Amino acid sequence: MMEFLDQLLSFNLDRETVFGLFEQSIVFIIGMTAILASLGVVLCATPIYSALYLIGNMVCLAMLFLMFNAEFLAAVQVVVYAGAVMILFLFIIALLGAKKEGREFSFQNFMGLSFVGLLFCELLMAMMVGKTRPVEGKVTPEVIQQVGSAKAIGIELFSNHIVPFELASLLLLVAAVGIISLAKFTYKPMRKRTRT
Amino acid sequence: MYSLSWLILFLPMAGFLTLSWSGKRFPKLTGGWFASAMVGGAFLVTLLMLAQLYAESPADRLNHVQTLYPWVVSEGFSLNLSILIDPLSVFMLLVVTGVGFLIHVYSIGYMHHDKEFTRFFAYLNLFIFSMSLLVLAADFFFLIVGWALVGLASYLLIGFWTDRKTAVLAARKAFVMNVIGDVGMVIAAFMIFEHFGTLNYVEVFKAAPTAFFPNDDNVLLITLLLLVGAFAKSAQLPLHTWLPDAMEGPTPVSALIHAATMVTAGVYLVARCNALYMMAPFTMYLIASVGVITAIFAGSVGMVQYDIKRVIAYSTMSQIGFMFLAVGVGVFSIGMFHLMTHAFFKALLFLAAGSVIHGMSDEQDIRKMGGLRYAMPVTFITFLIGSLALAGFPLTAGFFSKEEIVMSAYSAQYGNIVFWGLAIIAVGMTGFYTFRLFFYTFMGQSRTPEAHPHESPSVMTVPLMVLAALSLVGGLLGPWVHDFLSPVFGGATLGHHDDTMMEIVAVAAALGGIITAVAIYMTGKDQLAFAKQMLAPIYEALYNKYYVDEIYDFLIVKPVKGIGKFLEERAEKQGIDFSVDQVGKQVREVSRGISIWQSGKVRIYALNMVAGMVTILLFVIFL
Amino acid sequence: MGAEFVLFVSAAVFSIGALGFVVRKNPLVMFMSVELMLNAVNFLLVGYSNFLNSLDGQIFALIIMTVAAAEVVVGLAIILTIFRTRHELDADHIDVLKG
Amino acid sequence: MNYILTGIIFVPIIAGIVVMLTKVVRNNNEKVIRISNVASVVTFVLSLVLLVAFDSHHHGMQFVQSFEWIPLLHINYTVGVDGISLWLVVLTAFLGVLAIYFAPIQKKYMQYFLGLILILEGGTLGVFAAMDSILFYVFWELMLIPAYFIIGFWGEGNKVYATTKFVIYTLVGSLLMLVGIIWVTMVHYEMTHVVTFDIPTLLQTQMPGDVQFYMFVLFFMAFAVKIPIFPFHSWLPHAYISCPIPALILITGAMSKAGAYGLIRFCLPLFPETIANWGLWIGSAAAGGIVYGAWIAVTQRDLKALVAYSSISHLGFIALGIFAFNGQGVEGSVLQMVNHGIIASALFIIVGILEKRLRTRNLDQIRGLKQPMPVLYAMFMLITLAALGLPGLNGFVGEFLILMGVWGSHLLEGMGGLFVLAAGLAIVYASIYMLFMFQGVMQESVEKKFDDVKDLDRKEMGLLIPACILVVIIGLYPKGVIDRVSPAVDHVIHMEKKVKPFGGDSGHGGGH
Repeated sequence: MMEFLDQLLSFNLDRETVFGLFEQSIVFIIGMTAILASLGVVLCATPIYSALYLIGNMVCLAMLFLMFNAEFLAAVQVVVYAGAVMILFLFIIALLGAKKEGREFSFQNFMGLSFVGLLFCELLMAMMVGKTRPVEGKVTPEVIQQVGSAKAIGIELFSNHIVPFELASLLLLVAAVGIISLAKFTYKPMRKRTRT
Repeated sequence: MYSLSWLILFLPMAGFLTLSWSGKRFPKLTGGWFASAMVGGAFLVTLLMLAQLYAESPADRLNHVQTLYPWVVSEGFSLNLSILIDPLSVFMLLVVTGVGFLIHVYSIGYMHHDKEFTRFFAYLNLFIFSMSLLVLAADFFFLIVGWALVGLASYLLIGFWTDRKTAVLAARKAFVMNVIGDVGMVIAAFMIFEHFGTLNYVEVFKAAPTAFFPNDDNVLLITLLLLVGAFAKSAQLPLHTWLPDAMEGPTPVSALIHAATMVTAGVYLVARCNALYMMAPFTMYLIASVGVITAIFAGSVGMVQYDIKRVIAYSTMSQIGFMFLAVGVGVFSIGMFHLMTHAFFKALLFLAAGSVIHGMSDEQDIRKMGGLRYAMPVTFITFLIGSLALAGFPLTAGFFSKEEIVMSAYSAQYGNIVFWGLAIIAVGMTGFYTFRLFFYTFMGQSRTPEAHPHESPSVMTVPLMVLAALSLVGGLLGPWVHDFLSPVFGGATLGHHDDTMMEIVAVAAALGGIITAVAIYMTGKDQLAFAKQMLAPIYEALYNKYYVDEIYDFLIVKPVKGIGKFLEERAEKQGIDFSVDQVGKQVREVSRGISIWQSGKVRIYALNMVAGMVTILLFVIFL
Repeated sequence: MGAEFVLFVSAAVFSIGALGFVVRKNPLVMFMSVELMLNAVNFLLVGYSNFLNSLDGQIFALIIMTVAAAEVVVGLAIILTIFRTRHELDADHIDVLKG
Repeated sequence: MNYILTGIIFVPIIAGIVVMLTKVVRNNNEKVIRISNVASVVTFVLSLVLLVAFDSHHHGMQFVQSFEWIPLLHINYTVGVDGISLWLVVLTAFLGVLAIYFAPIQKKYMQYFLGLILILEGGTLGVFAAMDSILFYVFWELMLIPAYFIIGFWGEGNKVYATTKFVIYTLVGSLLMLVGIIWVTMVHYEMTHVVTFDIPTLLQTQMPGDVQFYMFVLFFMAFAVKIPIFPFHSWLPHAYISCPIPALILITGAMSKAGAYGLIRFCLPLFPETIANWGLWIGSAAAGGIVYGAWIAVTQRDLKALVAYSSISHLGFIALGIFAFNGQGVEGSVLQMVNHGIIASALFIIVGILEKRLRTRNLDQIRGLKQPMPVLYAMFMLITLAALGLPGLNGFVGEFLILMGVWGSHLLEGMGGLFVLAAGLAIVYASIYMLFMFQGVMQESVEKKFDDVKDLDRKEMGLLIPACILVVIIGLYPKGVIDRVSPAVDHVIHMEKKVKPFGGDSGHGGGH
């Protein structure tokens, strides 16, 4: 962390690093944008804005994926998340008629803020713990560049990770069945519930 | 022949079992005769034992132990149910079964109208069995067993008329008092076992003179604890209050248990344990003191009571006091001699009183009697003989035994002039109350003209006559008793009373009592009223038995109940129960506080998760 | 720009997502916050996959995306059902878990 | 012969399950009652076979049967009896017959009631027969479950409170005991590197001195609550007053003995040093409980409460005898367990009969039942006399041996006399309250409304006569009982410690 700030402030940039200064500043800007967008998600009172900010955040992350040699994932991120999932969100918002949420400062919010602040600090401090057991793989960026991101992932996925992949497909099937049953059959309360 | 001794136990027991299991099927009187036959059989077996003892030389008469069966064997402790035949036990058994037999016969007449006739005889047989066990026991354990069983029989018979509330209460009182004594004896048995490693009489008494030195703490404690049992059973101060109340039972019971046999068990115990008591002179003094004080105490109370049976009951206490005086000063055989003569004349008096009550249709208040000498001549004569014997009129049985006690009180090993003086006073009192009773009951004119007293049937009068004869001539057995019992009381010596002056004083005291009674009750009511007026406070105290019952009620019964209530309310409900409940309640309160977390709101759960994450990360980072 | 930056960004986004889940009452926004958190983790996986020269991270991210998609679909259906029965949307009012 | 103990334990349990699963049509309970009766009688007959075949000169376990249960943890199903548990097994089987015989008091849900009583009996038998500590624990808890439901469903008065208190109290104790059981095994493992839960093996382990006290407390709590020893008794009055009489016969007669049995089986041989240090205090608590229970019983007017408090007093005797820690005390305690089982259950049966007849248990409202009920009068008197410790009946033998042990106990040196005095006071009180009860109920003149109360019928006589006979027989010939107990008690008190900690003064102990 400190190293990073040093680099940032002193412009004493090492040419031998993987990224050039230009690339680095792009990464930095996009990363900051992602953070800002996520803040927007949380802070906007109207769900529709939150959704839009979330799309922004996802696009930023997709771009960062590109910068980290994960072109396939970037594409998937845009298509699945920013495309499918967020559209679903927007549909629901449209369907339910999103109301603006009143701002209030409750004990819950205060506790949330402080705990999350603590969490954030701890996450940052967790960087100093260091690697537990570093896995140095053979798939360097160069290899990926050679083969192509999608193909590399495909080879990996269908060789070493075939079982999780199949399970994921099963999961999607279950989800499909689930939403059909949820949407198709109306919910009848077992007994009258009282709110306290 | 000694091997037949188990019959003495078996016959009454068989009678008890037969009568209690199949009592309903017996024709009424048959049950009574059956029970009497059982006791008579036991008496005959005892006579056999007596003959057997006489066949041996005096030194060989001791320690014939018959083992029946092993009772318990524990670590370092074993007990056999065994029987000890020696002169003392045979002598005591003769009294028990002999007098017991007569009273059984008498009861057939007395209890004739009772609808639970057989049950009564079952209990009487149980009593004879228990008393025989007490007497025959060869170790302290079975002594205690018999001791408690006679208490049970006494309880059952006092409370025989179960629908009378007073009888029920009196029975309970007697039982509880005797349990106190039992506990004392049990503890004494523990101490004996601790010191001798056995409870067997023979071994204990053999070892006693060497195991202790005189007035050793241990031997004092043992003898005193045994004494608690003896005093409770023999109604000596301060455990005497049950005996007068015990007169609620049928009169034969009073005669058998509360005059002739059971209440003298304390004397028997001290005599039996003479080897121990000779090692504890302090206890001997205590026994003698308590005995003579009880004699005066009971005699003074007896002087003013109006219930015919209670007067005799107090005289019983008083006479047992004399016996304790005798054994206390160290002349055991004289104590046993008085025990025997007392059994004769006191059983006689009670039975005669029973005859009076029977004839007066269950009237016991002597103020409502009078002039019975015409209606009940046999009873009158026998009662007179009994009274003379009790008062110690010269040449009756009571004269010999009591005279010897009074003389020994001065001259025996532990005797002194104070005991003698107090005994003289008690003797005077005896004469007085005996003849007061006699005059009230038989002399003068009838005070309740509507009553129609009648003489009792011969089944009742024959035992009276037998006992009367024994009361007259029983005193002549004195030397025989000393000879016969001397092997048992080897260590104890008789006093030599050659002081004629003292003898004369003693006789004069007895006669003086009688004459005073004559003077007050025969010559007119003026002196009586005057005397009552003059001595009003004393009279009140005597009439209320020195308020001992009230004092006990205040000192013991009320606090016990109060503490019981206190324990139940405070310690149990508000103490232990409350604190235990509070533990549960507090846990519930704390849980209720914690259960706020469980609000069902997702955001709070999420917050908890975040908090958990924070905590886990803390560990990850810093550990 | 090294691993620290990746960590920083993902920690920030993750924390903001957590914050959003805790402080917002609208279940839809809470869902979006969950998505934020998932995305932050995805980013970390992808970034480290790059630094460690291994494709495992990307595979993992891919699976996570699948799960997230399924989860969003089911979750939104549930929200819809809740709205149909209760005619309102407020996470604080949905407290039947209390029992 | 090997299967006899297993049979004794599982006949009632299986029968209980069968009975509970039986379909009862329109409250026609004859079938379940027949099954239950047969099961309990079979159990009792088997236990009599056990009694006859028992070798009274042998101190160790007999009729041992063992097979693996959870091999992974070296937990075995092992059962066996020695002289101590033999009598308790017979007693429990006997009381089981009485309880089942007395049980049909209501029509509805009869099958569950009977089934639970049978399971309770089986669990108690299991406790007495178990030779594996985990098995012991399982049966220990198995006892609790039926008791909970019986008091909770069929009880009277404040039954939920009573049963909850009872269960929580005993559960706390027994969970602590579980910790103790595991701890003992761990200590044994550390010394020998053998994992075993076999009780005879574990008992030969010398527990290290520094932790012995804590281990003792863990075990002691479970047993002290179950007996109960004085300050832990407060569940007893509530549970006893609420409990229906048939189950109460088993609970008071057999279950409370499980605590005392546990003390003899575990605490005495495992922790002799701790008992040497702390026995005086426990003895004081037991002696205090004797007086306390008796003193409260004196003021009770409810018959069931009176018997309940008198039970506290009598159970205090048992505990006191155990902590005398010598032959007479412990043997007296075992004998007194049997005696109390017989006497207390008989008293409760009598109370149950009276309640059924008169619809009240209040001593102030009952008078003079002698005239309408002469047979009950005789039996009640005998039981009363036994309960107040009349010599010649069984109560006295046990109390005498216990007090003799206490008097001569080295452990209670100095205080033994005081304890005996306290016990003597309680005996005097026992005579007071038992006579209060007996005379109050049976004597004096009868009240009009009870004039035509029926005397005992054949069935009720069948319940009481065995108890009466046993009271007399044990009183007259206790040697028969003591002879079988004696070698086992001797063995327990002078347990050889073959397994000692490393570095202990004996070099050859334990398998290294």
